[in-house]
Amino acid sequence: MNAISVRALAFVIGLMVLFAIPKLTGNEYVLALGISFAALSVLSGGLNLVYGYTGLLSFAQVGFFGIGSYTAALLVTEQNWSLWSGVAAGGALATAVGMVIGYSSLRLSRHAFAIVSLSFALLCMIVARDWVSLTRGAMGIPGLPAPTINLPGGMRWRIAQPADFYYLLLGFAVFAHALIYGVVTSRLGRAMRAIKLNEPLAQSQGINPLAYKLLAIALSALLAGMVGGLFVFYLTIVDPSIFDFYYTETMLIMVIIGGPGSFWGVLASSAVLTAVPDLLRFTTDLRMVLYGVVLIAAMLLFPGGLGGWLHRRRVARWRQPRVAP
Amino acid sequence: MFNMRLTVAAAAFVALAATGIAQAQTGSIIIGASTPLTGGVAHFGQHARWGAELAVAEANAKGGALGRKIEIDFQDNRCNPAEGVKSVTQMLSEKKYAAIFDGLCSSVALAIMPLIERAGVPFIVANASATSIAERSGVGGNKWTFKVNPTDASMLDALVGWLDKEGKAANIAFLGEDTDFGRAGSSGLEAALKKRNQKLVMVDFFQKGTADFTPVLTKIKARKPALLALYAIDADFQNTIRQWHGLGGGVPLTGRVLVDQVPKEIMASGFLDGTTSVQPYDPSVDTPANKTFVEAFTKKYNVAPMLISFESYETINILIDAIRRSGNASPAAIRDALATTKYRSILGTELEFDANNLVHNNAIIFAIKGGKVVIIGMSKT
Amino acid sequence: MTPVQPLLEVRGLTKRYLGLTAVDDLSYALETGSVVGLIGPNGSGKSTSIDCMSGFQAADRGQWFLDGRELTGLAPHRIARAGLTRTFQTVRAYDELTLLENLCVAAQENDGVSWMQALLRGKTLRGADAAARARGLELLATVGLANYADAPAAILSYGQRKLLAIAASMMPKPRLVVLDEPVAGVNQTMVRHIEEVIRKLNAEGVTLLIVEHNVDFIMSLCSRVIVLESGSKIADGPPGLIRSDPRVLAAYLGNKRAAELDAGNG
Amino acid sequence: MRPRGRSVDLNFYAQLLLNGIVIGVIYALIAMGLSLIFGVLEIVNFAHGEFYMLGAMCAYFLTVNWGFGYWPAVLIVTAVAISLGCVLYEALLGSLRGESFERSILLTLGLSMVLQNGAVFLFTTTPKMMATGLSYSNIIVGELRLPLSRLYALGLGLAAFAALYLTLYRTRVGKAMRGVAQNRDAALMVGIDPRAVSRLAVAIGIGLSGLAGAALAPVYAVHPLMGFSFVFKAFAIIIIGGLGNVSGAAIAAVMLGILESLVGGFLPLVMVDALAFISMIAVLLLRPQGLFGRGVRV
Repeated sequence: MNAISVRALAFVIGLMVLFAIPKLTGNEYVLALGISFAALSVLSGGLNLVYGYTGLLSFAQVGFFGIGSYTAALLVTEQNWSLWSGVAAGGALATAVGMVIGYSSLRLSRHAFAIVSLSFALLCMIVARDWVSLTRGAMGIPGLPAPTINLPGGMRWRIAQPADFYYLLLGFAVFAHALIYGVVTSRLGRAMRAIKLNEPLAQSQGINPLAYKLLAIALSALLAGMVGGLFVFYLTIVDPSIFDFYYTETMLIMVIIGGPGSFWGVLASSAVLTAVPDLLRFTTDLRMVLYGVVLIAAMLLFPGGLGGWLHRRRVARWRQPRVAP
Repeated sequence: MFNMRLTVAAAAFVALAATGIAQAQTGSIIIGASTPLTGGVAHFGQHARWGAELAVAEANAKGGALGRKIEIDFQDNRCNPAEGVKSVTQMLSEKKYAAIFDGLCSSVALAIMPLIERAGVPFIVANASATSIAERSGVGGNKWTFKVNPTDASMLDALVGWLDKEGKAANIAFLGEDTDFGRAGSSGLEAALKKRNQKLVMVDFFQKGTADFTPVLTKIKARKPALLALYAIDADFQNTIRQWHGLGGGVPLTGRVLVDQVPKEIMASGFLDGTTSVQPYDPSVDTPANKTFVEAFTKKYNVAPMLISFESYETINILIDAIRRSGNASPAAIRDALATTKYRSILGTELEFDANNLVHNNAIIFAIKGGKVVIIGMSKT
Repeated sequence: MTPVQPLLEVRGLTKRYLGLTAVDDLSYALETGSVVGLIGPNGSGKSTSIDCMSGFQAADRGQWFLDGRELTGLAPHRIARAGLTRTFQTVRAYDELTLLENLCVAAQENDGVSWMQALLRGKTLRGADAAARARGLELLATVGLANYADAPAAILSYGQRKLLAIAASMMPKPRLVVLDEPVAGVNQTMVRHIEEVIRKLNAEGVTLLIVEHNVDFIMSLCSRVIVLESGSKIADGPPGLIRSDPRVLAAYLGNKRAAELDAGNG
Repeated sequence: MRPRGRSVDLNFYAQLLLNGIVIGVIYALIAMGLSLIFGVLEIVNFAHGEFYMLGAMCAYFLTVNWGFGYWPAVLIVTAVAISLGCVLYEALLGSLRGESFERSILLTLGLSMVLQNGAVFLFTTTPKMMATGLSYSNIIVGELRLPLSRLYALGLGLAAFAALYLTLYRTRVGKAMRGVAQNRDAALMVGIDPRAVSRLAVAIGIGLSGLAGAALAPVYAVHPLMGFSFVFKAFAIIIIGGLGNVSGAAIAAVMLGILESLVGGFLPLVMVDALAFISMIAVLLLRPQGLFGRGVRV
């Protein structure tokens, strides 16, 4: 009980510090890293839900991210929608697409899902580049305006400064992670883990794997789409590089290092890996080589990720006293 | 737990920023540069870096600027606006940079523009080709952005003007990469042709990194256009040109053909005779300043300069010239000095920024005749 | 006299693989509260028939009903929710979850808590969870694993895993439980223990269908035995009759399994 | 868009068909190895394209820097790639077992990142051109044209397919390979060492990839990113052909090559790029086992 309240206190203080950063430092780079962390951690958190908890390897996250970005950017600039409705529409479209991909491929197998999700991400890039009348093609949509949000009480918040975007994205990230946390610690998350650990057993116990898999995909698509919609207004431009395979690699690394199926681990690794590439900018050339090495090492040495390692330790602890006389 | 780490990181950056400010008063004058050093266009980022570093080295050999040494720091942006914004934000927050250079990709440059405007640091673009950069600069709104390379539209207008004079502006097909480069090429060409009551007879785009072009080239060959406007660079250019040769082509090329990179066997065979091309630069331009540049570049990097390296070299020279005239190397003073630039290009013309902070250097129109590249004219863009 | 509706009724179940008929027109019915054995030589279609019945394989023909409700063609999870649960020949458990969690998962789809209620964690959920925990602990006590309630399932021995699987199959209070080889490969002490557990569960009103190779185990436990050969039912009756059924003897002798039938499975 | 005149029309179609066959055989060279590795090990090799790239790089340096001829270079590169395949199996893939589909993807994705970015670091992204006489010689029959280098690649592709076919059907080790692919446990029982067979499958798969790289070095520009775009298409091909079905993959590859060429002759090029993925998704939805089924593997 005590340990829990200490943890809760640390969590609240940490959150307060995060929200106080714009007041503590005017350094825009710290804010830029914070924004980057907020966006990437939502992506990796969603991937963790799909891969870490439910066991489905997905390359589609970046596609949802981009679909949300484009939808929000187009609706806000061309249809004069408000930021919230544009972002909500982006999230909704990403979710709908995610459901279609998930439903059609998961009826076959999780392997089919992995391959289809990869093709989907590649097709997104092609569509963004070449459906010029819709997406404006390779030039992207530059000069996205600073959005204004109506706050309760008739106030209007014009989001123009990096600090505003920092609050906005961090706020959204807190919401997104709270939602993910809520799911993974509930019986829904337990069912997802059950499906990952032993799908036929779960089926024999009345669990519908397809429903839970679709739930995980839909949730990750919704959050990725929405965070994409918010993120591009900070960048002021959306172009096909929003579908860069590099994002997928980064997300995967975050989940693998943090430990698939470990909520706090992935959150922590997202934070570290957002900052590390920037602290190590001098290794630019070899950064991706290093990422690759990490992936290989993780797969060879920690096949089950952090969760697998913790599990092995737990098993060892339980066995110990029974070995001793 | 991650909160703690971020706080530590934040503290570290505040400290870093503080030392940055201290340095700015006395030490070198530092230019910040963001360019793709990894990813699909890293090859160009590398040339951009080489051109810029050569210019800086030459300036330093002549005593730097205002009695201070000049430095240039490069950061990677993968040709991705998100990375571009992050890298430039970092440089801006350190407050030690006198100016920001390039971005290389149009989308990255466009994403950088609001940042440098807010920070009040001049941003000088050497390579990004999108027309919207200049449209949004100077009287277009962003007083801190300057663009040195000509827009595609103006160059293509010069090329089509010349083709029209020769009676060759009809029946042109277009093949280009589906990037801002290729898209700007097709729209620029369409616009220039429209002025002369012509239009492109077929337009096709390919994904960067496509290896096999034989299907589309066969189609173009069968369509028998008078000219094929080609907007391909890097490996794509090498693949198209060799496959066009393999298919027996039969149609001369035009557009932004990289005449300096055509394999010499193909060039010598006369296969490309009748080709015209417009480029802001070619290593073969016969001015003493260019000869010196090509020699110095080749000596330093073991490879001949290309368009990108030239544009970076010239842009940094323009920037250094402005720093020298600024008096105190403060960003604002450099911006004002840039606005009054009168710089003699190594191609011979004198350059000034127009109301949109855009330079109008001469474009070079080439032709291939008898297996050799000849410059048939320089045209104001 | 009104006919008593059987708990499970199977009619004409048929399953073919590449021209080979694994289950051929199998029909039988089970009465509520009974413990019935399903035996037969290797490849006689025992496992295939229950895989079809529980939805893990698609049957080519046939219908089956639980308490009058047709289950034919339903997905496994729907069959489980309808009240037919099963264990697997290759024992399955969620290794990374604790024993209690293993059991709670097994009950969660049957307690009427919606996804929204699960997320909002209201009273309904707390009530359902408490009930599941109580039943889980009770079942763990029944099978003799109460000491390990909070241990990960990975630490269990092979026999203990079979017990956990049996307990898990009982969690949602099913109408019928199908045990697929509950004692294959476990030692004699454990066989006796499992037998006791099954008796105890049956005494609490659970109907069981047990597929086994261990004929002695079946003979001592079941009130009725169904024998399959090459996918067809060749005998059906109390153990005493089955032991002396000539067709059964022939089937086992023909497959050189008479020893199994006669002698104990030491 | 259609050219006029019957003879022109015929020539046009014939040229498209010829191009398509060559492209298809090139795809097949890469896809067959990928399919073989999947069939025997159930591993999706994300790094497959990188071995193709390394093969091309290696061939480039052998011919341009060290003065080897085309054919010796092809032989050397193939031999090197085969040994590299053995090393790859022993060092990395051998440790994957059972339900490791996702792990195999992540592991080989990591390998692909290392090889691709390592190649960028070592060789820069500057495209390299193998400029021997071979690159510019053409075979011309009437209006039809086929570059000699493509003819060689076509020949090497067909030879590789024939060799693979003979290996799988006429040799003990090939039969063992098919046995393992069909049923690992049963293969173990009849005394086949699945490790040795798996190692050989990886060696042959990577060897084919290296061979493809060497064969195509005079056809395409050689650069570090050349394998990356190819491998996704190869995934699509092996799924269309039926996962693990080597001749299915070869047939699907040639079909896709021809289809792409014909489509490219009439529709925008973008459609060509999307074609492989769209057909793959269509095949997955309509006939999940692939066009040629999964059960019977070459």
